[in-house]
Amino acid sequence: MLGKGLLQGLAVTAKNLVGSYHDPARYVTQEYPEVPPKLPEAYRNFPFLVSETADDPMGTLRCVACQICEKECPPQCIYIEKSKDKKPDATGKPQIYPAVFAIDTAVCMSCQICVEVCPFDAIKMDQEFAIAATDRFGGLLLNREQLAKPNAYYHQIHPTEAAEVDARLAAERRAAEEKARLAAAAKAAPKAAAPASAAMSPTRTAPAPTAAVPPPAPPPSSP
Amino acid sequence: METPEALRDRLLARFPGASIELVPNGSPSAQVSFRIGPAALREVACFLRDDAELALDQCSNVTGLDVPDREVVETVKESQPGAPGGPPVVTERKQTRLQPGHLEVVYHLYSVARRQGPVILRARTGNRTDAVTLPSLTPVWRSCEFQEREVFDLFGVVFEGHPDLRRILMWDAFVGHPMRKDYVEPDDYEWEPTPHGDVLAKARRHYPSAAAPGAVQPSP
Amino acid sequence: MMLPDPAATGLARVRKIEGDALGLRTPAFAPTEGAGDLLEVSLGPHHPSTHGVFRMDVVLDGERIVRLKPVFGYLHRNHEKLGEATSYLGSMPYTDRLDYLNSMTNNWAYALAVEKLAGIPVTERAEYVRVVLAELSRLLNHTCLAGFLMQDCGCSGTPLMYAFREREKILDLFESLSGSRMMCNVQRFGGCRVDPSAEWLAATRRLVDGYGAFLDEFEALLSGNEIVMARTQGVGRLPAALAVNAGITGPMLRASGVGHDLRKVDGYGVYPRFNFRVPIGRDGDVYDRYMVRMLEMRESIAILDQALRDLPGGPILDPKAKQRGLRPKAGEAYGRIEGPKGEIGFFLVSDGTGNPTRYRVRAPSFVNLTVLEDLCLGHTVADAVIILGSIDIVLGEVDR
Amino acid sequence: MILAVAPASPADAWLERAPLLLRDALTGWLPDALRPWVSALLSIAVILGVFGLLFAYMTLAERKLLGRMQNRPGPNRTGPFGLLQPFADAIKALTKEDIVPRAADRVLHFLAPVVLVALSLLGLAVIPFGRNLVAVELEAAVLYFFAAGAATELSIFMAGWASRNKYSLLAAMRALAQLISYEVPLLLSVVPVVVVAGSLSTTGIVAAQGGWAAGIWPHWHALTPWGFSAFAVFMIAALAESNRSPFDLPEAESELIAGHLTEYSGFKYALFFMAEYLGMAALSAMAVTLFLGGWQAPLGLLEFVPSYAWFGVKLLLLLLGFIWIRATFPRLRIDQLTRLSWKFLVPLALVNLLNGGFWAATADWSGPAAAVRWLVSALLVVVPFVALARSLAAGYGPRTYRYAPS
Amino acid sequence: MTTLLAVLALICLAPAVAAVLVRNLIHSALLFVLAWLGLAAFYLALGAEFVAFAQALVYVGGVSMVALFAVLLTRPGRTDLLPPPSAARAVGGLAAVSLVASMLASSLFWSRLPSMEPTAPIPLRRLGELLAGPYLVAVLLVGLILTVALIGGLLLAAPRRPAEGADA
Repeated sequence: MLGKGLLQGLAVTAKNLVGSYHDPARYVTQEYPEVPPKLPEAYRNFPFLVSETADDPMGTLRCVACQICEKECPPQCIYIEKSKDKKPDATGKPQIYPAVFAIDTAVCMSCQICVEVCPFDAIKMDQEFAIAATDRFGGLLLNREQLAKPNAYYHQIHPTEAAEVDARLAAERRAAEEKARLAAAAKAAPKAAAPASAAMSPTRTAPAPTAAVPPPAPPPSSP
Repeated sequence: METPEALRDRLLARFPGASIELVPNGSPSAQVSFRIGPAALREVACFLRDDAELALDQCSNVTGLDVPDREVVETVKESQPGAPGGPPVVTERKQTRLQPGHLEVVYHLYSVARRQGPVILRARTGNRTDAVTLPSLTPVWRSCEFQEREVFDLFGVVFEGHPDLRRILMWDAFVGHPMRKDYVEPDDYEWEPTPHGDVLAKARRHYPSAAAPGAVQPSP
Repeated sequence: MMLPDPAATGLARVRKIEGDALGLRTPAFAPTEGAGDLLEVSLGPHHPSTHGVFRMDVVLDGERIVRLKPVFGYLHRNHEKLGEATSYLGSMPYTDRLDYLNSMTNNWAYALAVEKLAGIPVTERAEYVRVVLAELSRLLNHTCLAGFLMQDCGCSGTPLMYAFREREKILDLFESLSGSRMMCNVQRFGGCRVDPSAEWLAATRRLVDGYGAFLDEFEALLSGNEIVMARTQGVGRLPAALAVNAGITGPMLRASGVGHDLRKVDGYGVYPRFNFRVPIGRDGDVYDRYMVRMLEMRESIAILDQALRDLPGGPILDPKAKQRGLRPKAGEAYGRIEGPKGEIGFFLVSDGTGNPTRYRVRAPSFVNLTVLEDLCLGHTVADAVIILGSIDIVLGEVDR
Repeated sequence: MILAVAPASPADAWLERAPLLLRDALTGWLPDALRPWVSALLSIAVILGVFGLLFAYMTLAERKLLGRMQNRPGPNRTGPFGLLQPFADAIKALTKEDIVPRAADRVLHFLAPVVLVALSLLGLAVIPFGRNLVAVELEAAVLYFFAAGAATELSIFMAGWASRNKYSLLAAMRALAQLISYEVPLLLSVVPVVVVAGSLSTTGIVAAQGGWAAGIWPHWHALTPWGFSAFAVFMIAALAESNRSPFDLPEAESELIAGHLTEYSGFKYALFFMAEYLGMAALSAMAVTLFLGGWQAPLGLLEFVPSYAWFGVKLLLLLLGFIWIRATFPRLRIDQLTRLSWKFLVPLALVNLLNGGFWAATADWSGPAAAVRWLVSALLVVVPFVALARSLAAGYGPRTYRYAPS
Repeated sequence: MTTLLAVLALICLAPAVAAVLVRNLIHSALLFVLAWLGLAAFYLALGAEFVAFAQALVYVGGVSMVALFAVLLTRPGRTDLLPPPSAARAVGGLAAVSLVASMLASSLFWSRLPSMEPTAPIPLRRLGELLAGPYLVAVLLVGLILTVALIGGLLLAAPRRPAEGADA
């Protein structure tokens, strides 16, 4: 009978009208500024550089300016310049650090390829999305100081992921020390056999010149 | 579906005059293709579409390829007469030869009726400058209409017999074919000067303001 | 209730294409003698119902369309040249931007092509996760299409809002898995970048269970509606022979009665392990395309049920599979999957270096537009808008 | 519920006579010569005030209800629950620049919205809002209402022509085709009411609908078979006359452009908008008067509620119906729209004319004869409806789909 | 009463004269509408409500549309109509004046002018019975003429585009 479909349609809109007053499934608007959005843990926006401690961010940057992320970044929006000198990193081994590390957030599309290819877990994805700048060129180009955020912040936004990364880094550090100690012990053993007349007294963790800790094999993909 | 070799022999038997050859494919996908001389391209295509056993009624994909001129370094063995009565002296000389490039169009054909494919056809143009016409397959499969226009627009292959050969993605007044390997981007092309690397250098030339104090100065 | 069949109105214009053996050109419509002045109108590029930057140059004879030239390229970013300048891994996030409604299926098509090119095996769990993500993306796409199509028919937003309410649930799932709602960048060569957790799978299970009810309500609102039937039945009829010959793929081809679905034809991934049906239409008009997509969504729900039920354990990605410095041997490969809009394929030619020498995207929306003029001739402007809506194009994919 | 001793008759309940007492209080101290003029001005002021506010809050109600039907809140930022939204819109309309195209015919361009608003207000003069609350008591009130309504096409033509823009003239032609096509069923559906009520004056028609059969079934015209069919045709035609949902062709985005209103902006556009809503309210008010028993109460017991309250409730219910329909239905194409009028509504209204005549002729049948009378009248409605519906919807219908052999 | 009628006469005459003089055809068509409204006001002044509203409904609603459509569809698009040569204008003016004079003369001298006072308005029901009774034949005749005119119009419009079929 002509009109049956029309009445059915009216019934559906009526059901939704009534439903919107009592059934939360039929009233889905979240009024953004008042109601903050609940972001899933995996949410990612622009990257940030991880520094071990909050008080000295530039000193404890994990990044060693290996420029893998600069090469792999699809839109080429990362710009790194190596430092001339070296500074000891978390494990005490002198590493190069980035003198200039700039990400042009006007070009970056937050695809997290840089996080994926970084062998040192030095760059992670942030969750802060309300970013505004007044100037298109300088304003959106975040330099090293603006990008660095402490590991504690990383734990705050990506708890499970941060925990895994820290566990792995701790394990590597332990392995590195274990190897360093073994190397030191192996070097110290022949001297013990020879008369102990050597002047040099083994320092606590002398930099092992010979068995340099092989740079950790780049783990292909960390979640 | 019959093996590529059997199909090539059938085609050669069917079209004695045409030049039909198999092009091997190094990747594990082993999708072998047939390079067909432009002269017989449309007849072969019609045959492939109407043949009962093949029934390739869908041309799924038309792709343009640009193979630029290549410097080929060859070692040429020359034999000069050696000392009298002695063996000739063989000298090897490296000689660079310029292999002329060409434009190529690849057709991926499938059969919807018999659920088989792909059979891949390739056609080469004479060279990359003046002899760039190929017969259009739009009269055989209408799916080639837009895709051939795109190959014309981005590569510059002129399809003879196409009902409406115009640029499809670029605006009509656009000069040049962007997908060619030797395409040079116009310098003053309006773009977003990101202040680093060569882009910064280009920015300095065109947008002095971009090098304003605010932008990061690469350290000396 | 409808205009008499356009061909029978004596308005005939045959657009001659020489050498057309099959004569597949449907008779277009010539302006009748003494047709008065023809009105040249261009709909778009920012016309409210052209789904993005797309223009149609239309010549009207009174109410009837006698010529329609689609014009696009406004969103052309030369995606394929970018592909040549970027590494294989680097192109993956760019494929999200092709058909920006279905980044999951775009990624899968690209990953499949690279796996075919380099011969990379895919882990068992990843195959199932890919099917789950692809079918979720198909649900999302068809729901959006139904919303947009009804918006073009003139409903003032109601079906669109219901469609977007359901789409939000799926996007939340994608966001909690991959980190971004639409630009997921999840697939990798040989598997997926992230492994769905137990509560994610439970949330997906809840969504799938509730989706049938939404479809029933949506169909109650629209499918039986006499005005919808009057506006869409018999409009933009696509004959099966022309559909196949014009390379039309996806729901548009199936609505014309051709049961061609790559999930059955190619049997890629683990689709042969699921039993699902492929709905086909009879007339190939706008109503058939709408109904085929609604039925396809119900089939997707069936597939999701089975995939979630027997999702195996095991690694999501083989750690030794090379992603960053992938250098496939010289050669070429064409990989294709059944995307929500049709056959989306990637043709990659590699010369052994880290970047492909040719990176070609076969976009379904681009090829499906070939017959837009044939469908619209003889109809009114209001019909042309609906026919364009039923083809389901996304300009990111059309212009690349 | 303590009810003061029921007044002798509902007519002289205090609340019932309140408006009249107010009027007498205001005009009592004037010399007799001036009194009719001032009371006329007073009733004009009341009508303008009430229907002006009704228009304002109709726009808000439309956006809130549309929102709620689409699972979203609708405007709720301006004032509590968005109650100040209409005034915000008014200020926006006033401050927006009013662009008049250079080639436009300035006089007609300005005149069109003014004429449209004036005409849609004129119709309200003869509507009986309460027991004896009618602005102008006319013997041929119904004819007056439709005479005022008929001229709206003129202003749409002026708007389309004065904009000097090919597309807006084309769109004005389509709008005129729609209005003229739906003018005929609108008028035809009113004739049976006049035949049965025996008078053209609105107060007469409302009086004819007084009383309740067996205390509970009011004598409203809409509750009789022929009356229900006439009411349905009237409402569909009213939808089309005020360019509302399934027929809002002129402003359809899928059309060429925004119809004949393309060249209007600022306050003139708001005037057109206001005219549309006032037209809708006027047609609904007339529908309430003709079919839903004007200010008659639905039940005898409910007579204590003042009559103008009943009129208001019925009017609001009809207007909410308009919004409900707008939220649900897509739009008809121009040829389907005119075909619906000429091949479905007009024949139905003509048959209904016969039905009304039969109903009036057999007014004195009682007992079993009344049942026969109802049956015949019902048949006279259902049979043509089914026949016409079948011919209208030939070739359409739900389809069954098969699956590809895997 | 007579002053009211004089004012109404002016309301009728002014737009009519303006309609003749104004250059833009559309404006003149719209001015005609004003003249018809003036006529309706006349009937109202004389107490014949039904006739006034009928006049307003039929003329302002329907006939004005016909006039405007006619002006639009037939005009060859030239808005600047050349004023006819002065000789033709003189003859035209003379003819118009003589016609008006003869009509006025006949009505003033030969037939007895009805008294200016409005007679008691006929109740509507009585009017209806009159129309359905003695004047039924006249009403049916008028209906017939209108239908014939309608069908004639359709036939004239139809052949031009037979192929259009059931176009709107």
